[in-house]
Amino acid sequence: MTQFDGKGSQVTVGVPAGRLKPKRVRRNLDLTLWEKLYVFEIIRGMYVTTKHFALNMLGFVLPPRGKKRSVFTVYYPDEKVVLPPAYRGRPVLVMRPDGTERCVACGLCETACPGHAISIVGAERENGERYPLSYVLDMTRCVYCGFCEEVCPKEAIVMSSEYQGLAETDRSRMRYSKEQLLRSEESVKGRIEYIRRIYSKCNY
Amino acid sequence: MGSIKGRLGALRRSGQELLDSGEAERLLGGSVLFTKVESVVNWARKYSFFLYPFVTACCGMEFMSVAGPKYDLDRFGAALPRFSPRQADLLMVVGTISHKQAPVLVKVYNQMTEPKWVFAFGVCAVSGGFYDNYATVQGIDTLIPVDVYVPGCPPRPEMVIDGLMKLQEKVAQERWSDWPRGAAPVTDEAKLTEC
Amino acid sequence: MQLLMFYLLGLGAVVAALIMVTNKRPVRAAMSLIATMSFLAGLYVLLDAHLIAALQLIVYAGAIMVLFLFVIMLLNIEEKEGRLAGSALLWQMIAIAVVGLVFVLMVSVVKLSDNVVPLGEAAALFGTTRAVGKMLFTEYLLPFEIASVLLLAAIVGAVILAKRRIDDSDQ
Amino acid sequence: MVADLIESVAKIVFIFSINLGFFAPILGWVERKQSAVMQDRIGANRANIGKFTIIGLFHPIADAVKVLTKEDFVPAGANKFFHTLAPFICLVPAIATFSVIPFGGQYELFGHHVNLVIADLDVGILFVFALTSLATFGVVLAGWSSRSNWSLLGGLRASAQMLSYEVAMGLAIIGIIMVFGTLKLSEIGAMQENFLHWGIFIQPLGFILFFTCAVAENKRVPFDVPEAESELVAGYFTEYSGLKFVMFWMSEFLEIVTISGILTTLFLGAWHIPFVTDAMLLSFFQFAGPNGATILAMLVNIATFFAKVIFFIWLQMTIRWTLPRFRYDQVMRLCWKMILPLSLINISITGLVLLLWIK
Repeated sequence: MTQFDGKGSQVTVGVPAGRLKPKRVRRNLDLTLWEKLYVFEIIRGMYVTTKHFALNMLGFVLPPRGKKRSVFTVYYPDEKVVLPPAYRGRPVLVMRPDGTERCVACGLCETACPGHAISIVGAERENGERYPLSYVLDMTRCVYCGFCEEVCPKEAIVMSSEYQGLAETDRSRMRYSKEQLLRSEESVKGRIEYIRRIYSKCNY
Repeated sequence: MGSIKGRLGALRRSGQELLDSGEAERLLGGSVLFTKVESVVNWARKYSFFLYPFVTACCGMEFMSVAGPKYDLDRFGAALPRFSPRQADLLMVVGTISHKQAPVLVKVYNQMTEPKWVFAFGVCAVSGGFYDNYATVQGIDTLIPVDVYVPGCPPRPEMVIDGLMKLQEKVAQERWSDWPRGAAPVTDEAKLTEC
Repeated sequence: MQLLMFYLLGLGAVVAALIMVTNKRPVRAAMSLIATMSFLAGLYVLLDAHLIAALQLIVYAGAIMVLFLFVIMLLNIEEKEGRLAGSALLWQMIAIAVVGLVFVLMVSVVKLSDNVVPLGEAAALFGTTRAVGKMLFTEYLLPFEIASVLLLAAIVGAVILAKRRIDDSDQ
Repeated sequence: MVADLIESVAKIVFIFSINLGFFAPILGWVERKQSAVMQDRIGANRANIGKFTIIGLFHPIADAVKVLTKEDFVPAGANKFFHTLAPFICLVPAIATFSVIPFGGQYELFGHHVNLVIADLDVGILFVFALTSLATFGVVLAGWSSRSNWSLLGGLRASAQMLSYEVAMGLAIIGIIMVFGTLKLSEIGAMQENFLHWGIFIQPLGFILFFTCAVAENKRVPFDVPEAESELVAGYFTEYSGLKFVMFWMSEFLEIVTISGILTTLFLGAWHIPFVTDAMLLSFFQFAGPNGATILAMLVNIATFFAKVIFFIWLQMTIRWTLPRFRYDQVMRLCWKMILPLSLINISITGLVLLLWIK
């Protein structure tokens, strides 16, 4: 299991897969005499927890060299996990360099959305190009399934890795307008590359 | 003796009226001491949520993940699940609430002692999510007052912590007059089950 | 100081006992009985009989009264009107009078025999665990053992009563 | 006379302040933080005043203030008098029990005899049992007066469990009482000056049995069937909120301290440091003059005693976060079919050994 710390470097957590040994499972449910005595098995269990306790206390007081601490809790607001591009975060609209959206208001995402979270009102520019007059994403219904991204012919809506600041104390504030959804192409580049790769591989 | 009891009752009623009408707030609100006490109490409340996990669906897994070692909800002082609503402060509605379950949820909310807060965890609790059908309550705020909405299906642990911090900010700004909140607005059980 | 404590504890015991007798609600009566036991334990402490006081609390207030409460709660006894009325009250009064008379007689008989109040060396040890234990296992060994046989009989009886009868008619 | 009064007042104030002022609030924090450390977590650490968080020590304060301002609830149809009385009945024995536990030896100070125990009762350990048996009523009444099925079931379970384990607990320590030949806790403590005479070496089986019974008597995990969340919501205090609920909690924590104190006194050499006799301590502090040496030795003894108490608290917390809950029939079977016969065997063996060898 790998985890990304705040600076983007990769830290391995837990036992590497190669070193994991399958445990022999005893199918016989009857207790042996040793287990029926309870006391020794209880002491064995207490040994495990005490080992964790002692090592973690050591980790707090004398952290091992080169590592910050032995406890892998993420101090969330101060320290953030960097997510891999495969993670589906909040859907965003991709913005062209000139500030307009890529979306052509075809309505495919609106149709594909299982939660009916997207509602688009399309319009036409003077040059005959279609664009969404309003593009409302109801975050109270969005389930981060990624169907909209998958179905979009223009790579206009992608799942970003954003997950912060989505909680609200008021439900009406969770309807995101086009302006709130627009993100520059640069910021979602990783995801776009990823979907190109993965969708071609999976023969979509 | 009876008259004394009656008088005491009248006094208490008038005091309650004073509190309810916000008159007490106006009289006391300006005083420095009162606001100080208020802020101390709010500080205590925001770091001491006893949860009531009303877990009905898959979001429960994510609830376990946020309460577990990696994200550790206990850091915010909110890791003491009390399964008796009398002792809980924060009702965490985790998962889909069907109309069959709505009366139970309302009952649990009404059983909680003041002050109490409600946390809508995941899209199903927030708005019904993609269960846009006859069986599912379209957002628990149609039943009980909700303080924080956390979207996501299920929400990432970070979103839940975000929501909890939003709630802490909200609690820090509360006034005495916000309490008691009283029973849920929907109390008619027939009404709960029919729609 | 001791006198004051005695009067307080005695008053408490009497009041609690009265509440116990007059209250119609079973749980309240049981709770007042517990209070009476506790006050009595206090009185024993005043008499320097710490062992007896502790045993009073453990055995009577602790074990037996919990069982009483248990039964009351499990059976969920309703608050009924007093069953005794009219002429029964007279009988009650007579019974109380007779019991009181017997008690007074007993006390006077015991008082007349001089050796109740321990003197000299015995007084220093009075009420200690050692003294009580010695008395129990030397002078009063026979009554002690007979009491244990009685308890054994009670236990056997309880087991027999509680045991499910396995015979043909049961199936 | 005045010196006596000062002495007893000082002792009472000391025990009260260390129990109610230190152990009761800090144990809530210890329980959370220790569980966190054992589970590779951080635990409560974000409550702050200004920039200070001091490893989450503000959290118990926050809990206390919040609980004080929480609505005090009495269910409709409940017996209000007993509902209010029950937590007090639970709390008072928990506080009072520590008065018979010696937290230090006996000293000659400024020509005055100082005995570091509030009430040096002749029946010491029996007094503890008497008070714990009274604590049962708090639980039973809490269960009954709430007029809730969960509460009633929890109360019944708790009372049955506490009654059963009290019997087993009483029998488990008879061995050690036979060895030391006294019920007085201060004498038992004084007899363990020699490291090899500690109760745990003389009565290892008695120690395990008594420890088990004590944890069960306190209704802690793994014996917390009366308040089992998965079965009985919160057991006998389901209908309690706010301060009254916390009183049950506090009595539980204080009982942990009391159990640790009794275990220390009976089995772990009370206030004695291993291989260090009182005379050695006194001669070590000779430089401070006779009275100064006594005071220093006294402080060392008190510190030793409380260090042992803290060790036992830690042990109980570790057990609490290690073991899963027993089923109810298992709890009862463990008591009547395992602990009771074992303690009887322990008593007979102790009696035989005393009669044949030691005599």
